[in-house]
Amino acid sequence: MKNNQRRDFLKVLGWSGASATVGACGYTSIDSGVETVKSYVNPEDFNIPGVAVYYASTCQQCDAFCGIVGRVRDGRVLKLEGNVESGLSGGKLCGLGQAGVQHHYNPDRLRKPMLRKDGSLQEVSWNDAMLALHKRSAATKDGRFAFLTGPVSGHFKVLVGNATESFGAGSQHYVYDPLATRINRAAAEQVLGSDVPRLALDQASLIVSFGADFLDTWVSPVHFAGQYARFRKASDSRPRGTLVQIEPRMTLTGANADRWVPIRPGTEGVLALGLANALLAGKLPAGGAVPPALATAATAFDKARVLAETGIKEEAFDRVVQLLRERTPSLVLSGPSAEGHAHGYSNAQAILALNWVLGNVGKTIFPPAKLPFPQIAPDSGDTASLGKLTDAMASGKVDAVFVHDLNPVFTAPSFVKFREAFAKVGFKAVFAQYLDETAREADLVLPLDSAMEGWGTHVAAYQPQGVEMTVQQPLMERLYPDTRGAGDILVELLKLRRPADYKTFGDYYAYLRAALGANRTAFSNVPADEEQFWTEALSHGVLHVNTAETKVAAKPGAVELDFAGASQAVDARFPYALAPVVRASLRDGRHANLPWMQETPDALTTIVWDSWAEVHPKTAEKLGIKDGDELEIASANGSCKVQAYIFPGIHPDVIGIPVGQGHETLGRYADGRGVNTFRLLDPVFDRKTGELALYSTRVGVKPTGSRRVLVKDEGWKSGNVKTQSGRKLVVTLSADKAKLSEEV
Amino acid sequence: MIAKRILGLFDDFDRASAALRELREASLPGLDWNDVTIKSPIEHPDVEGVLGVRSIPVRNYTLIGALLGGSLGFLGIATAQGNFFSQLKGGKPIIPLPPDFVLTYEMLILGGVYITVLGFLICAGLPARMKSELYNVKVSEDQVGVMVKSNVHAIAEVRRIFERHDVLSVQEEVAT
Amino acid sequence: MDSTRSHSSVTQEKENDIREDIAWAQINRDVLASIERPRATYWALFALAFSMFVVGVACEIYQYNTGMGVSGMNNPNVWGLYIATFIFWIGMSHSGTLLSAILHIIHADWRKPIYRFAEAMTTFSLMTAGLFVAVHLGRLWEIYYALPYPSERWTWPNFQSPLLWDAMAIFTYLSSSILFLYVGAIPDFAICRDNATGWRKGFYDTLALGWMGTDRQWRNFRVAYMTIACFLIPLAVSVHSIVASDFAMSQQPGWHITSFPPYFVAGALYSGCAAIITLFIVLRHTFRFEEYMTLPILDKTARLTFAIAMVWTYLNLIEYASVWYGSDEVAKQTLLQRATGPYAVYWWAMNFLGSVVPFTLVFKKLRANLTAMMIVSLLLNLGMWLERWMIVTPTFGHGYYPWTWDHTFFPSWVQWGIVFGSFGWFGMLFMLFCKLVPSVSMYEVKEMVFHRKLAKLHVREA
Amino acid sequence: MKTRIFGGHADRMGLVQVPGGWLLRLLVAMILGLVVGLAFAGDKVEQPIEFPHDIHAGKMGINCMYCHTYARRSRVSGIPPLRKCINCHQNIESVKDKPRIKKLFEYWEKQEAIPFKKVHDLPDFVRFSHERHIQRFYFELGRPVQEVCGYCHGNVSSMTVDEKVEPITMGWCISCHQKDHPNPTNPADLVGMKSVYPRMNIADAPAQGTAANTSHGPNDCWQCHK
Amino acid sequence: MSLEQTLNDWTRFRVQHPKPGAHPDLKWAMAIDLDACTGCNACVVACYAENNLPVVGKEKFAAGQAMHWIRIERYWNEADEDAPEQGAQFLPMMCQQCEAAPCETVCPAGATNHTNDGLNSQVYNRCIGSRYCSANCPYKVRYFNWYNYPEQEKVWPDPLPMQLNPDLTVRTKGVMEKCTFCVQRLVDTKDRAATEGRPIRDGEVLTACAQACPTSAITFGNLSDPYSHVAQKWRLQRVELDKDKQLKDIDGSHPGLRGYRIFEDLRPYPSVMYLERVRDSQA
Repeated sequence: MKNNQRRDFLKVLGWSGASATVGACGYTSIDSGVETVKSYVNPEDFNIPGVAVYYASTCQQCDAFCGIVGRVRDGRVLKLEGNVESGLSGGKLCGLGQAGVQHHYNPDRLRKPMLRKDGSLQEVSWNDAMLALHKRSAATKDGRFAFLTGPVSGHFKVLVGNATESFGAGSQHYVYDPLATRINRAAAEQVLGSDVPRLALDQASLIVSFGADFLDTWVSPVHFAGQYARFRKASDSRPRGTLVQIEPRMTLTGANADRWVPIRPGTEGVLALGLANALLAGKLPAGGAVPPALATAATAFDKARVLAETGIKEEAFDRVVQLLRERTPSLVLSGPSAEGHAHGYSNAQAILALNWVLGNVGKTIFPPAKLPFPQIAPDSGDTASLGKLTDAMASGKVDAVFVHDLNPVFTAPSFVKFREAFAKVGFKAVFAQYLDETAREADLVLPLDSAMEGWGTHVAAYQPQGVEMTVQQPLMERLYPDTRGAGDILVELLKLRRPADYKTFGDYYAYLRAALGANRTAFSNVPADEEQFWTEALSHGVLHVNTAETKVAAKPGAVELDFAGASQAVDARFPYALAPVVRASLRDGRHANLPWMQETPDALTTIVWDSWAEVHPKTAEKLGIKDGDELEIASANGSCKVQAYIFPGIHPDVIGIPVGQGHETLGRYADGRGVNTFRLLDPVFDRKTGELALYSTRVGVKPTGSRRVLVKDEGWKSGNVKTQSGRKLVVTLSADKAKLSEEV
Repeated sequence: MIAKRILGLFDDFDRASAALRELREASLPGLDWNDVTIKSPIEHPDVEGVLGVRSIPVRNYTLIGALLGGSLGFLGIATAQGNFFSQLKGGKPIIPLPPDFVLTYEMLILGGVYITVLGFLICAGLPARMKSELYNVKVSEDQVGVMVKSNVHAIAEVRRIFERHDVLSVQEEVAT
Repeated sequence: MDSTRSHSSVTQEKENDIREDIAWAQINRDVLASIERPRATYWALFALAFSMFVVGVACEIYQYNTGMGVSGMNNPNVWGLYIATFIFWIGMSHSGTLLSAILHIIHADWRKPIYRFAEAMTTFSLMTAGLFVAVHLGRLWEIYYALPYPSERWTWPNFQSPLLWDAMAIFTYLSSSILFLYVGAIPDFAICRDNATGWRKGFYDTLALGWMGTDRQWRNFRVAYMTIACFLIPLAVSVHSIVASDFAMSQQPGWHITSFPPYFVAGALYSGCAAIITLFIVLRHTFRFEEYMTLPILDKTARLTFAIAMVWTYLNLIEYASVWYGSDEVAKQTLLQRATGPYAVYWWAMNFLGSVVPFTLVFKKLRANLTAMMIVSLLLNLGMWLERWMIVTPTFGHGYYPWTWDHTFFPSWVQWGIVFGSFGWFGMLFMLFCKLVPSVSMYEVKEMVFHRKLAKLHVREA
Repeated sequence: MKTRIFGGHADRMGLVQVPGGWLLRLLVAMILGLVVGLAFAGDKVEQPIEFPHDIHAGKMGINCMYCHTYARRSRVSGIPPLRKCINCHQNIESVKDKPRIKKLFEYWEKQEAIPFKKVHDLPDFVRFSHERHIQRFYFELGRPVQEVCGYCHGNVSSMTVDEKVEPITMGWCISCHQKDHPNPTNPADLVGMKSVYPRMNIADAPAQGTAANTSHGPNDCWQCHK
Repeated sequence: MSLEQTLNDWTRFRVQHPKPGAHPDLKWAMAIDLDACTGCNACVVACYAENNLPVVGKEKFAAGQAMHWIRIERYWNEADEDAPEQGAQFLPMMCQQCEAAPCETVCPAGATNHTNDGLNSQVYNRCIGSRYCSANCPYKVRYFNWYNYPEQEKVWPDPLPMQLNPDLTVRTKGVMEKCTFCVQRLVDTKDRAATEGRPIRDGEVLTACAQACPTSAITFGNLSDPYSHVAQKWRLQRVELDKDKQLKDIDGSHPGLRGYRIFEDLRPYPSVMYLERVRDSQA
């Protein structure tokens, strides 16, 4: 195939001399004629043995889709770096992104297609697998087909769409993201006029974030981190930005805040209205406007009530009000911990509305550029879709389902009963890299290429400027002959189902190249010549879509507040609120099989290779818990045993447990480690969007009596808070003393 | 004239030294005083008084050995450091004096001890071939031996003197 | 001299270190007997030592193949029992020199019956200490990188490293003590030669180098022996102060202390003397040396031990005091950590055994009681071993850098096994030695008896 | 071999001056002898194709870098890509039917690289850059290419299959790195050298690039140890 | 082994560090802005990826045998028992590449030395594993290979070894290792500069951690190049390599200065300058 011919230089070169021999410390023979040296038969001239080449591609560890470059040496991709041309990564890359190579080289990857024969999955040839996929899915009656994917965009989304509709009207493409920020989008749409507004953190002199962990896990962390760095630097025009974080459990962003305010979970909206109330009392900052219905709603929330309900200190409240008044422009963000409640939508609105009151819209908040091609526009998914699909399957409305690169059996809360519903489906095809919990349930498992092997185009939901489409290209030849890109699979399937439209395309690469080439005029400053355009697209890895700049919404959208049950009575059996902590390293658990991700200590607890329950020192004292004690944490829907970690950065009424661990079957590094927090979740849904309310699960805690050492980098003995004990290690300077604007 | 050796064994040092004193006064012709030897299980307490002062050259070896060890040690080490493709360590000089002095000190002792032992062997005439001389195991037990080497007449006289100081046993042999 | 004609009628006002009327031939007989037919205890002890040694070897093989990790050390705690025990054994070696050299040049003749085995102890504990250097290395098979010799790499070891000074000092010390031991034994080898039969004859014949006890030999012997003794004393001191500088020259709080060298030397003499008492009692029984290793001598040794114990106690307290009084907060914290942290138990035990237990030596009754002395001496040694451990380990657990605190570690069974085995190794060598070399110096006991008698005579004549 | 080492570098090793130097010298000689012996063990290497260096480099006088094209651009000199051999040999009818050439074309048919055996193999903890040595001595000093390559590879133009003629030991490398080599005349090259040959950290050693017109090789452990 | 040479070069051999102008052309150094560092661990992963660090697994990590060359330390204020209102304090700690490194003098084999470009080199193959360097390192940033990770512990099951960086060795059991400032990158860059006949450009080479850091908290470069970013930072903070007391410490007359080096009073003269973390006291 032309494609393979062209990329011959990605072949692994048996250059034993230049490759790191494992254990090569003084123990390699230096005798002549022992090692073999080979050279390419027909080398590309830019490809020199012993010299690394960098290829641009796209990171797919999360749906921020940062542009990356891969360091390729002698045909092996060695390391990933940020692509300086990508406005999203800005040449930087987070730890998770770097670990992408470990998905590629993972020893537990699927290497052959597997088909369920008499009850058990057995390896089959790729042809049989494709045949099975076609035949079995073709058997579905019209409209009784479902395609479940994670967040999708770009040309793959188009293929998924076409594949789905090729199964007749009514067939559904469900987009599911266990940690979706759907509520936030809805609220933003309603209040700010766009679901994913463009944020200018570096323009703000004050950021008040209600649990938005933009440094670690929220929306586009690497990009925001870059902005944050500028936000912290002072310029002549702007003082050093101040960050206030209000949340029940300290996130990494909270750990970097100038002021961290622990708040009773769910009462963020109350606080927001209280702030609005206090602000409206005085004179508003320049450009301040009051959304309809906010003023009236706010009046009910006087300081006393707010303090009573939120449980924050009066001093903190006054400080925040004062800061909001003085420091402009500011930026108020709403995050998952504020939104994960039955009234989360209202919380988010109340919080975001503050931006109007403070006149931030147009100063630190801008509408995003609109992508002219809806068919490739990102679909970020939600959690409600999982519910819908489950119902459909349970009620037998689905004959065949494809699951792409998702693990719903693992991420679905126990009350959803996904596994059972999934079992009801006649034909279940799973496109996966690992034989994970979901793949094990499937009838057909198709092994996917790694992100370093496949082709693709991606459009991130959050766009810093304009709209950039990042191109994904192979950094290395396939490790295993029997893996395919999801795109290739769909193209092949569509060739069988829709020969008329697809017979021209050899594979996904051909399709992609044709599609992009045909629309190359849609991108700004690219060469006219098709071949040249393609070469440049690959070498830069980023394409900028021509867009029309959109206007700032003139006036605020109305807020629809509904705090019913915001402060419901506490069930005595479950006195504590559960905070499912999202770790940047594991996300929803799909990365749990990356050794690097397991071994890098959690930023705040420094715990490795495990799950833990964060308990506030006071609470611990009350319950007589010591560091490392095993706790039984029980919600109405499930329970788990996990060790306690005494953690000051959490509200005394909250127990934090990280998500992502507790896999039954994913790989050697993940299996049987820690607990699956999703299992505990209560069936609480946001009233407006129907999204699963992640932060409104109530739990009870009781020590089981057994105690094991928690493995953490800060030293397993130190149960209590670790300080610098008088050493001059991290020195803190007061902002008013620092002369940051003079620094380089 | 044939030279002979005679060894008389006495019960204790008093008798032995008495015999020697008389032997000395007798100053027999042809008897070189240096050919008179005492063989004892322990060192004779006042051997000088009896035999007169004889030289102990070991000390010179000690001096030479110590000096040699010290100087060679320092030079060797400094040279090695200077030529260890000069790598700076901890900001200290390539040839740091304190450590080198410590090592020099050790080398000095090393040289001193070794050469002293060497000197001892040389001066004490060890290792020696025992066949060449008269010896009696009693010497290593509790008797004191006096050995004289001289011509036959003198030996006869010596024998008489020995017997006068009730010698326990006497051995004679022809000196080769 | 036959006892009948010796002045046996002398009334003994106080108990003597040794019977002065003992016949010289008798001395020969008794000591030679020890070589030929010791009690059965000897074989029991030897078997025990050997089996202990085997355990140690097994552990080392395991560690060698698997990596140092099996020792249970970790990244702040990179040194463990190996180094601690290394210091311990170096320490043991010093008392030998004390008895054989120091007491020799000040003519304290009561040393004569017991210095030989003490000197042997020096040699063998040095050999044991040397083992620990090897056991401790992560890449034992590359140990030649640390030896100064011209190689095809054109590189040299780093002479700035205290470890290298150690190597040099210990090598000097070991070889010198061996020579000292050998030279001192030549006259006795001659005795053995004169009495031995069979293969022993040839063996001792070679060792004796044809010694005939001529006045010339004796004269040079005296001077050479004295000279080496004089060399040995500064050498011994330097060796342990260099071992001390392994620590004192480093940056670690709790190590970077000026008083370390004397402190170490005192500790060394202390543990050594205690060990001598132990071996004294063992040998006395095993080889029927009641005649020579007499209670009065034990009494003297015990008193010496007590004195040194007090010196050590003083220096130990001085060390605490200087840290406490000084303004180095970090060192202070380290000290506190020792007294209160995870190692508190061992630390307090160390202080108790090292400074309180020796007071039992004050009582004459106890000093005369072999069982009591045995127990006490063992306790003292345990104390001194703990001291070494307390010097090495807690500092790592609580150094300058707080982040690496709390990675406290407890030695794994492998470490214990090797430490255990080292005692076997020592015991084995020592027992072997006593079987081949007269562990009581015959000629010097004769000298002792002779001179004491002379002294008595002079007294009477005067 | 030994004589060459001592003869060549006695000035640096200067064993002569040391008191008792003859002893050291003997020792070094013995050890070197041993190592050299080892280095030569299994010398003649069995290659899939008996490539005749003597013809190419010797008779034809082809520049080494024509085939070993990576040497000046990469740390590894590289086996020439098969295409390179074919480029010439498809036009050389005279030798077409020689068994070696037949073999060569067989590989070409299969589009598969020739599995040559490594002759000069360094331990994997050593980082040797062909590029730097070629640049320094061929391009900057303008020494003849066969001489420059010959420093380490010996006179290849006289061998058929390449053989190892130097003991590639650390001491041997140092013996050359310690020497004073003339500096390049082009000022730009001198500027560039500063980065690789920073002035020796033991004060201002005269022989470090800038000062005098000669310079040592780099003396950092990390220049060669990786 | 030339006595003559030794005597000739005596003065050179007696020179001490640190001294001004010891590195006239090249001196690698860092500046780490603790106000920008968010403790996100990107640098740690980057280091694992670049330097072939073994993943030791839970049990060995529990034993304190982790192998991360760079670690993010997290401290709380003494007052934070209740609620850490000013957040946590993060500190990226790696080998400080001291000018007068305590580890260098004590190594018996001479496996760790000071290089011409101001690094503290660790020659794995020369190391015999006495671990004295680690014992003497005040920062405790040296990591020992307690096991044979590559071969016996099998920490790189196939095909993971294909990811290993060929530019540096995979260390085996019994050797000490530590942060090298990604020396393999530095050497390559030096070679390129030499070949192209030009000095090294600022920003031409970065350590893996500096390159990854999303907030660019880590600045890396040539301190001897007055125009390099890192040199400017040091100059601006009045931090001088060869001083053990900086202007900032001498008197309170320069409140704005943020630059400091850890454990300066021990006089190792580190090559890493930290910039104080800033917090808004009004918040």
